[in-house]
Order: sequence, then structure tokens, then C-alpha cells
Amino acid sequence: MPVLQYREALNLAMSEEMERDDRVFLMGEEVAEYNGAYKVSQGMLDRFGPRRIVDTPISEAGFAGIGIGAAMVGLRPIIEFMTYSFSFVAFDQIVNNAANMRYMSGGQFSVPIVFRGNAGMAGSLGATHSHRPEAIYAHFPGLTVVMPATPADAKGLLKSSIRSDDPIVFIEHENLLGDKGEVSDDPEFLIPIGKADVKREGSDLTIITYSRSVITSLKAAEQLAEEDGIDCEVIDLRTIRPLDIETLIASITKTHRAVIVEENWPYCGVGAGVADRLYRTIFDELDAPIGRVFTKDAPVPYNKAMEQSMLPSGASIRHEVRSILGI
Amino acid sequence: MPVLQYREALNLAMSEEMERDDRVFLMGEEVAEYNGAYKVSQGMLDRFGPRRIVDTPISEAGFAGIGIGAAMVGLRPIIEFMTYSFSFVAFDQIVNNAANMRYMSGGQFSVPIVFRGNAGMAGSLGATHSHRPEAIYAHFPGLTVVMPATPADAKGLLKSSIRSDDPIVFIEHENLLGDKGEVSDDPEFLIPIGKADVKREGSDLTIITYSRSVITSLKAAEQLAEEDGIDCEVIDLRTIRPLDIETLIASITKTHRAVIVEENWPYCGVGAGVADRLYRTIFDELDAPIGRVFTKDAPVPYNKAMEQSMLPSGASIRHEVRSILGI
Amino acid sequence: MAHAETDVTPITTRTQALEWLRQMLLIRRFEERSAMLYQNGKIGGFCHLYSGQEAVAVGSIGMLREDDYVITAYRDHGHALARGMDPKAGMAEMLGKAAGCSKGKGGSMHFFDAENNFLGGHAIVGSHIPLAAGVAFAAKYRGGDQVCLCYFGDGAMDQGALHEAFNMASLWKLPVIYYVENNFMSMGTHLHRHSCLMDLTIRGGTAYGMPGTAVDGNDIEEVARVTKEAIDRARAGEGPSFIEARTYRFRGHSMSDPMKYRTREEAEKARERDPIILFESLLKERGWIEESAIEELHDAIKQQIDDAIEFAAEAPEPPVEDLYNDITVAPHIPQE
Amino acid sequence: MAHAETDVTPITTRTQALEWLRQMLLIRRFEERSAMLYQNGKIGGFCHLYSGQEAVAVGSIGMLREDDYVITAYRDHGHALARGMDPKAGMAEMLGKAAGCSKGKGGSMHFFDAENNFLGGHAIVGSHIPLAAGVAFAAKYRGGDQVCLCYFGDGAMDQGALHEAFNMASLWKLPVIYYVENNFMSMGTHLHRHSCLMDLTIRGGTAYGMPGTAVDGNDIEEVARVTKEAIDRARAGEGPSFIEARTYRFRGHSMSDPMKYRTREEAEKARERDPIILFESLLKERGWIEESAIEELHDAIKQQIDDAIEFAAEAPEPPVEDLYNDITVAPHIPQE
Ligand SMILES: Cc1ncc(C[n+]2csc(CCOP(=O)(O)OP(=O)(O)O)c2C)c(N)n1
Ligand SMILES: Cc1ncc(C[n+]2csc(CCOP(=O)(O)OP(=O)(O)O)c2C)c(N)n1
Ligand SMILES: [Mg+2]
Ligand SMILES: [Mg+2]
Repeated sequence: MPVLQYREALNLAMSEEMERDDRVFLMGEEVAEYNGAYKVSQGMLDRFGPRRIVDTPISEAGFAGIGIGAAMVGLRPIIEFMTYSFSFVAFDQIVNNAANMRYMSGGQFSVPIVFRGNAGMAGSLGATHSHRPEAIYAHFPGLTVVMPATPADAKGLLKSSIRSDDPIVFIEHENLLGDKGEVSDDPEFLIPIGKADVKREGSDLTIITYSRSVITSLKAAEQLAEEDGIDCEVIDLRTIRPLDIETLIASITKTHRAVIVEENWPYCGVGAGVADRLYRTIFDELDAPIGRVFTKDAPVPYNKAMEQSMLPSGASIRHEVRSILGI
Repeated sequence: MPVLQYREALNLAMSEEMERDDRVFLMGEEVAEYNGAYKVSQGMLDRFGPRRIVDTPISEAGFAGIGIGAAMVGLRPIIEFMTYSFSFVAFDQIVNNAANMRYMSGGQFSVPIVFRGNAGMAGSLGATHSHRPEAIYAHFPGLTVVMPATPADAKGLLKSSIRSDDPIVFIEHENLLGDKGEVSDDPEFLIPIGKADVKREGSDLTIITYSRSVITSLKAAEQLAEEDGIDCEVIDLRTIRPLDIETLIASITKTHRAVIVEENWPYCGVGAGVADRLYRTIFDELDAPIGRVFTKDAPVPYNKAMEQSMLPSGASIRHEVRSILGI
Repeated sequence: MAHAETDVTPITTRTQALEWLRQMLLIRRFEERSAMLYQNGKIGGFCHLYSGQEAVAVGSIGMLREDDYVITAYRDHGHALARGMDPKAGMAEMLGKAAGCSKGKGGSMHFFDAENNFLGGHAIVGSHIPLAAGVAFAAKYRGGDQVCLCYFGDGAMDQGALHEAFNMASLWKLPVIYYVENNFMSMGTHLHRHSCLMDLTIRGGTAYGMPGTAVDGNDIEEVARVTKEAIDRARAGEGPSFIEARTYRFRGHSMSDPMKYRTREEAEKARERDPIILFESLLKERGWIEESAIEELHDAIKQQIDDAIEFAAEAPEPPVEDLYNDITVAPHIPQE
Repeated sequence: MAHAETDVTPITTRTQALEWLRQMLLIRRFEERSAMLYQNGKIGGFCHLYSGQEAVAVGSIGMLREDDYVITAYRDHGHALARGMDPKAGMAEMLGKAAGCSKGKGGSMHFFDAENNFLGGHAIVGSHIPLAAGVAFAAKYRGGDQVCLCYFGDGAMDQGALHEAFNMASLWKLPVIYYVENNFMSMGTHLHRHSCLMDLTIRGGTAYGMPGTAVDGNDIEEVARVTKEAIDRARAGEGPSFIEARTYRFRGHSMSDPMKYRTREEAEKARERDPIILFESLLKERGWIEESAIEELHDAIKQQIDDAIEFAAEAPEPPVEDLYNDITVAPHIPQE
């Protein structure tokens, strides 16, 4: 299988789907002539032309709405936010028009749209440019929230998202864009939405995580195995809404302990949302409270060391795992 | 003590603070000549004149930002959203400019502003007009989220919010506006932000709730006492961020069981956020998982019966309390 | 008619004109009865009546082809009916019934009718204005010559979404026609208190390099005429247009508005320019209809609305379990 | 000077002119060295240089009183320094130090300086435009005659927040001056691909009933002249103005922009109109400065920036625990 960067996998997913279906187009800031602010759409203008690869003004609410309108009458837009921090000026379009259209119209108008772009704390970007919006969008019924951690998942999930008939909030991570991995070149390689993935099998404790934190967690799990003989299972949620709770239950029924690792803020975030559902489903299976490693509860500062101190790290994951195991 | 409506208590709080401090002004759609879309600002234009009671165009992002700018240079704006559903077009202003300004400026510019208005499912308003944004705003460090359930709390908390030097998201409930109760006419009557209130003492189980659900919960608690001999403590959070976890701990340490009742959606909402923190703090005090009564996970429909079926009700609260008590 | 008279040739045929009159009467009656049902508690939520503005929807939608698109704000009954929605489906929606045009999930503010390319019914002020550009984008993308007609009020001129959509619509020459129905009131706020300019054609046209035309919104044939120009332009690939239809809403902003900001005299004077009465007079003058036929039309419409109400009243409520349907095309898995 | 020459009287005195030259040189040098520090990994995040546009900030801020206000976007070093920020505080911020103008929490895009009424440094495009109206609202509310100068790029013309703020600023006659620094590029997108009109004075002025003036942004005295008119107008209570300063950014959008959209010729040609060189020539022509004095000025500034860098490099990092400080005035209680 070819080895691709995460960004190349995204590019491949879009390009294959655009070959397959003329209704699919890509729209956003700098996606065309600049080849993408993060080079995700590199070469796509040359390949598909300006009808289908569309540069926009800095008008997120406007072009998110244009995408929704186009989707209502049968196109299948991919709307790129340069980063998801900028989706907040388009918030109403996403949580009202995309999320509610099918419902409010009694099922007459669906919105087959993919919003995509990166999010996360990419390093010294400051408070306004480091948002992690997953919990916020996952709060809304009507939206599906997908967050791949690897190049293969990026391709397979983005293709499924483009083929989905519903509005998808597809969130990449800026710091994963250059990560490399094997990616199938089968144009029918799809990863189902709503299915978590056991990225490492283990028997002592279940680490539940997603996006960049999957990488950090896998490393921590290796170190825990080597240094402490602790065997962690690492589950990549991949889809935040709907949550694949069955996979989590199966794992915790085996390990009886869990730690959630996320780049999200702790309060009313994804970790809290997942923990709450697990407690209510399998309280009696749990031998300890669900551990949590998250981004500290503060705006994101510019200073590098300070920012780094907020984030889940190998050390903080290992510490939490040990503490949940009572070691 | 005089008996006032919740809306009158809000009016009194604003009027007293405006008398006290010329830097305070009220701005929003229809607040002046129309006397408020929900009559909260009744008579205030006559009393304070158009300099301080300011009607705006339908430009929420614009006038939220105007409030923030004015606050940065020393005024103390009260910005009314006709309903909080409309705050979503001003989302960036609230979660970036209000929430981060002090931090990004290294403490130089604080933002003493109150955003206020009603939220909640007021009845057949449909999906776009029935949002409950509390979990979303509570997710952001930098914001304080306040939600009064009674006329007295409405007055005391709004006054404290206006006097606060920080950005406050003050969320009223449309269906509480006409509720009556005793309200102190002392212009120094303040209720501290960040303090929950035990609205009913009890020993068997702790009901944790806020806003309109306080009323529903208190009724359910009475009925549980009468019909089942179950003695519930009912705690009104009043402030969603920061959470008064001490008061919750004290209660659960006594009752060992809790149910959270909220009008919020369940996933990544306030209930999940509070439950997660309780489990991590007092896991061993809990004899059962924390029960949850919430709004069902669907957009809000127009049809009355369908909407009603989503909401926490006396019956659903009683059912959940009994089930957590294993009865 | 001789060619010398071209400049006074009506924009419409007699058949179409009579159909327009019928539509205006239908809308008026639909809403008058809705107001009563609202007062009796049969209709809930917010309800915004279109009475007084009927000529705008009817005269402009009347110039469309079947495959064109229409989208509007929450004051939507008029546009939906003008676009051919069955009043039974509309009335059933008002009563929240399963047979409603949005299955009882949308209500008065969210009428939808896919068969007639009627794309709602949108209640967040300004938020549908980008959608209209998107619909036009799709038409152009597919290489067709459909156009999209988009309506909103003078208050929506002040929302940022409009600004962003207008710039892109003009930049990309999208086949969309933006119609501000300027009734000079944004809820209780008069235009001069919410808009920096009184001439909206500058704010909506000049500002974006689009043709901006003001029209008497109570003169249905003038509405039709300026709409036709805009449609022709859009179909020819020359881009969007902005039309300011100046009009008056007879009723309050919504059913709960006591209209303290108006004098009785103002309201009465406005009724003299009722677009229905104006059009009836014109048609009579022109000899296209007689008084007796008008009365028959009124009666027929009364009956039609009575039937719609009866249908709606008797229609079953949606089952409560329907709460979880129509959320997504994929099965909805409640996250509870 | 005789009164007959009034129309060629410079807008500025010799002392002020020399100060302006000094400021432009300071900004230029500050940024050239910042670019090197960025390439060496000492500066992180996004970093947007102002080189080529200095005359806009210096010539306009130069006309303000001390008690007036300035607010801008993320391309903010120039405005901050022109407003009197100590380059040491600026450079320390670039390096994320506690002595930085925002205590190392803001970085390049979020310079703040309360003492100089410099209100940031804002990185969400368009989002500070309403803040400026709010600052002006406050000035008017208090009955003073302060004004607020607000800068943004041509790309920000397309954001909804601008539209909403402009309408209210004009409607309420707020003392704010809106300055679009039109460098004809929104990141990699040329004006003709993002704006429906090429003349921004129509989009920003005419559209909102504000005076809209275009000015050569590389001609510092012209900038000063049109700014003064706008300031006078604002102080007199006559409301906001819109100024389009046409200019050119010499560098890429940010440090990571390879500028593939430009030819070497275009860039070289633009350098011929370097606002600093233009102003130096003018001052020499006018006999206000000699070549040798210019060289001395360059050297002094070199030294000043060297000192700033040394200061910043040696300044201590903020303690990591400072993470939880400066969030709110009330004690921050982490919700963990
Ligand atoms: C973003 C937003 N803000 C406020 C409202 C509340 N609201 C509904 S209609 C309306 C007035 C709109 O006036 P206009 O656009 O002139 O339309 P008209 O009602 O006259 O048809 C307001 C303020 C809303 N629905 N959405
Ligand atoms: C809402 C939002 N969208 C996108 C961006 C990313 N972005 C930052 S600057 C910029 C271009 C701005 O161009 P312009 O306004 O002309 O200012 P200039 O950079 O030329 O000074 C873009 C797209 C952002 N910061 N905020
Ligand atoms: Mg109106
Ligand atoms: Mg620019």
C-alpha cells in the first residue's frame, strides 16, 4: 500500500470522490490558486478546474450558507474552513441551517455537506486560533462529527463523509497533516462513520481518545507496557457523534478501568460527555472512576512552554493511568 | 417584601444598577421604544432616556462587539439578546472577544459586560428558536454563566453580574418571566456568583438542577415526598460556570445518590459536565450512577405534544429518582 | 393590440391576472383565519402575517418557471401559497399536524414544499440569504438557467450574512434575485432608526455592483415588470439583481405585537392602498373582471379555506415517536 | 511662509516629519529582524509583516491626540509602534516573554498597550471592527471628543461583522474612522477575485452614507491629510468616515507564504514606491533633512532594535503557572 501523508490522504479522498461524482465540489478560502493554506488541496485546481475548486472571500457564514443551499438542491459540497476556529463566525449556519433543515422541513430537504478543516492547538497560535470545537458541534442532534487520527482513517472517513447524505463536521488536526502512513489506493476504501477503532489491544485499562491524542496515547501505552508492565487498550473514537458506545463497553467489560484522553477543555467537553454515558451504561463494570486527561481550563496562550503545559502529554497520560490503576 | 414577577425583578436589578452607576447602559433589539420584546425593560426608556437605553438594528454580532469595545474602555454594558438563540450569529464575539480579551492582553483590558436574554424551549417555537446554549458557553474558560430560576435570584444575580468586572452570560428562561415571588427592594441585595442554593432540604437523594427545571424538580420532590415518602434535596446551581461543587459534595456526602435535571441536550451538555466532575471527586460516596433527566436528543419540533415529550417532566423526574433509589 | 400601444401593454394576460387576484385573496383569507385560530390557541409559537404585502410575492413568483426556486424568511405563508402550496398542507402545518407541509415539525415560520421548489420558511433573520446564493450557485454549476428568488425584510438588511452573500453573488454572477420587502418596520423599529440610509437600493444594489430597483410593492404589475427584468438578466448569466419593494404590513409584527408605534390614522390610510383592492379596481377598469365575478371569487376562496381548516382540524397529530424521525437520512442514534 | 502658498503648506512640521520618518524606520527594522528571528525559530505562531505599508499607520496615528484610541488586526506591529509602544515590549512579546506587551500570552497577532490606548491586535478577520464602534460609542456616551482609528485589510471588507458595525456607526454618528489598508491581496487572493467592486470607497463609504476617500497609502502626508479631515469630522460629532489607503505589502501574507502569486518584476516595481524612500526624498527635497542625518537615524534605529532584541532575549520566560492568571478579574476557578 502506498505511504501517504495525512494531508495527501485527504486530498486523495476528495479527488477520488470528485472523479466519481460531478456533484461534489470544494469551496473555501485559498483552496484553489494557493493550493490550500495547508496544502490539502494541492493540485486540485489544475485537475478539476475553477468550476469545482472554488476560492472564496473571507466570508465563512456566507460560503457555509452557500454550501448548504447548494446541498439542499442536490449538490454535495465540501466546505473547507481554513481552520475550524473560523467556523465560529459561521456558527449559526452550521448549527441551525445544516443541523435542522431536514427536520424542520419534515424530511423534504436533506443537506449532504461536508464541513472540513483542521482544529486543535497547533503551537503558539493564541487563544482565538487554537479552538477545539468538537464538543460544541457534537452537542447538536442533526450533526455528525468525525475526527480521524491517521492517514488511512483520514481517507476512509472523508470518503464516507462525502458519500453521506447528512451534514458532517469533519475535523482534521493541523499537527497531523504531515504524518505518514499506509493508505489504500482502492477507490472503494471506506471507513464507516460511527465506528471506533481499537488501535492497540490491551487488558489492564482502556484509553479512550481521538485525533492527535491517539498518537500521544499510543506512545504512552507502549511506554507503560515497557516500563510498568501495564497493558492498555487504546480506542480511537474516530466519530465523536454518534458515539460507538458498544466498542467502549466491550473493552471496559474486559478491563474495568478507563481513561479518556483529549485535547478538549474538560468542562462540558467530549470527555465529560463520553464518561457520563459510560457511567450510566456500565457503572457496575467500573472498578474506579474514569480517568481524564485533557487540556487545562484556560484560554490558549502564545508562550510555547505554557501552551505545552496545558496539553495531554505522555507523562500526564501515564500518570493518570497509574493513578486509576491505584499504582 | 414586595412580590414581583421574574421580569420585574430583572428590570429592578438593571434600573437600580443604572441609578447607581452611569457607566451601565442597556442595548439590544426593541429594548427602548418597544419596552422590550418580552417587556423586561418596560419603562426604562422613559426613565433613563435614549442615551442609556439603546435600540439596535438586527445586528447581534455588531452590537455584541460594540458592547465589548465599550467595556474595554470602561463602560459596563448590558447587551440584551432578544433570545439567546440569536446569540449564535454573535458567537465569535462572545467566545473570542469577550472570553479572551483579558487573557490575550496580558490582563490589560478586561470586559465588564453582561449578555442577557432568555433561552429555553418556550413552546412551539421550532428548532432554531428553542436553543439552550448554557453548555456551549460554559465550555469556555473566560466566560461566567449564570441562570436564575426565581425572581429573587434573578434580581440578586443580575445585580452581581452587572457589578462583576468580567464577561457574564446571563441566561433567563422565557417561561419563567411571568413567575412571581418575593424580591428584596434593598438596592444592595446581591446574590454571589458561583454559589448554588439548596432550594429544598432532603436526605434521600440530591436533585441537581437549574433554571426552569428547578420549578419542575421542586414539584416532583413534593410529590415524591407525599406519595413515596422519598425525601429529595433540590439544589439550584444558579451559576453553571464556575460550578459550586462544594455545595454538591456536601449534599451527596449526605444522600449518596444524585439525579441531574436539565432542559439541555444530554450529550456534552451541562448534566454530563457536572456528572463527570462529581464522579471524579466523590466516586466512592456514590451508591449508584448519577441519574439524568434531560431534553431528548432531537431538534425541537413545532408540534406541541412532541415538544412536550422531549422535556423533563414531573413524571420523568420521579421515575428517574425512583430508579436511582432502586425502587 | 396594436404595436403603438406596446408601452401600455399589461405585463400579464387576463388569465394570469385573474389567477394572481385569486392567489392574493387566498393568502389574505388564509391568514385572516389563521389569526383567529391563533387567538383561539389552536396555532402556537410565533405567527407573522403577510397581509398588505401580497402583491410582492404573487407578482414576482408569478413570473417564475416551475423549475425555478423560491426561499423566504419566517413571514412565509404568502410566498408558499403563491408558489402553489396546497392551503390544506399549510393549514395543517399551522395546527402542527402530520399532514402539514413540514409534517408539523416546522410550524408557521418553517413552511417547506419540495415539489414546488419552495425552500422555506427561515426564522433566523438573514440566515437564508446565503442559502439563496447557494441554490443559484447550484443552478449555474449544473449549467441550467434556473433562477432563485429570495425574500427578506428591511430589518434583514442589517445582518452580516446578507453582506457576505451579496458580495459573492455579485462576484460570481449568480442567478439570484434578492427582494427586500421594505415595510419600513423591523418589528417595532422604523427604518430610519435601524438603517443608515433610507434608500435601500444603495445599500443592496450600488454597494455590491448589482442593479438595484425600487418598486411600489402594492402595485402587482409593477412588481412583475421589475421582476421579469431581473429574471431575464439572471437567466442570461448577467448575475444577481436587488429589488426593493416598498410596502406596508397591515398587522403587527407577529400575533403578539400590540402595535403601539402606530396611529389608527396611519393604519387606515395604508388600507386605502390595499394591493388587492388596487388590483381589483385595475382589473375592473380594464374590463377583465366584473364585480359579480369578484364576489364569486371571494366566496370560492372562503370555501377553500374553510375546507383547508376542516381538513387540518381533522387531520391526525403526528405520533410522538416521530420526534426522532427526519433528523438525518442515516438512522438517528439518540446520544442519550 | 506667505499665505499665498497655503495650498502647498505641508500637513506636518519638520519636527513631526522627522519623527514620522524615525517611526517608519523603526517599524521596518523591527520587522526585518523579526523575520530573521522567526526563521531561526525564536518566534512562533503566525507572523504577518507590515513592510511597505508603514506610511498608513504612521501618517494617520500621527494625527491623533494621546487620549484617542487605536485598534487593528493581526498585522499589528506597525500600528503599535506608531502609537508609541516600546519596541522592547514588542520584541519581548514576539519571543513570548513575561515582559512582552501582552505578557507573552498574545504573541505577534495580539499586541496590546493600554497606556497608549492601543487596543490590539485582533486575529479573527473583521471581528474587531464592531469593537471600534464600541470604543467610539463609549467616547460619545461620556460626552468627550475622543476618536477611534480602526484598521483592517481589503479581505475584511467581505466579513459580515464589518457590515453590521458600519451601519450602526453611521446611524449613530459614532466618532470612528475606518481605515481599509487595501494591499490588493487577501492572503493569496487578489482583490478582483474577492471583492464585487474594485473601488472600496463605494463598498465602505457610499454603501453606508459615510464619506469615503481613497488615498495613496504610500504617501504619508496625503494619508495624514485625509485622516485629519476625518478626525475633525468625528470630533465635531458629524460621524464616521471611511478611508481606503491603497498600498502594497512587500512580504508574503505571513512568514509561511511563498508568494507564488507574484512575479519578481511586480515586487521589484513596488519597491520603487517604498513609502520610506519616498518620504526620505521628499524631506531632502524640502531641505528638512540631509543624507548624513538619515544615515545617523538608520544607525540609531539599528541600535535601538538591537537593544530591544537583547532585552527580549534575556528577559525571563513567564512562569508556567501564569497559565491561569489574567483570565478573569475575579479569581479563576479551573473547571477541571
Ligand atoms: C438573528 C435574529 N435576530 C432577531 C430575531 C427576532 N426577529 C424576528 S423578525 C424580526 C424583525 C424583522 O424585520 P424585517 O426583516 O423588516 O422583516 P418583517 O418582519 O418586516 O417582514 C426580529 C427582530 C431573529 N429571528 N433572528
Ligand atoms: C474569520 C477568519 N477567516 C480567515 C482567517 C485567516 N486569515 C487571516 S488573514 C487573512 C487574509 C486577510 O487579508 P486582508 O484582510 O486583506 O488583510 P492583510 O492580510 O492584507 O493585511 C486570512 C484569510 C482569519 N484569521 N479569520
Ligand atoms: Mg420589515
Ligand atoms: Mg489585504
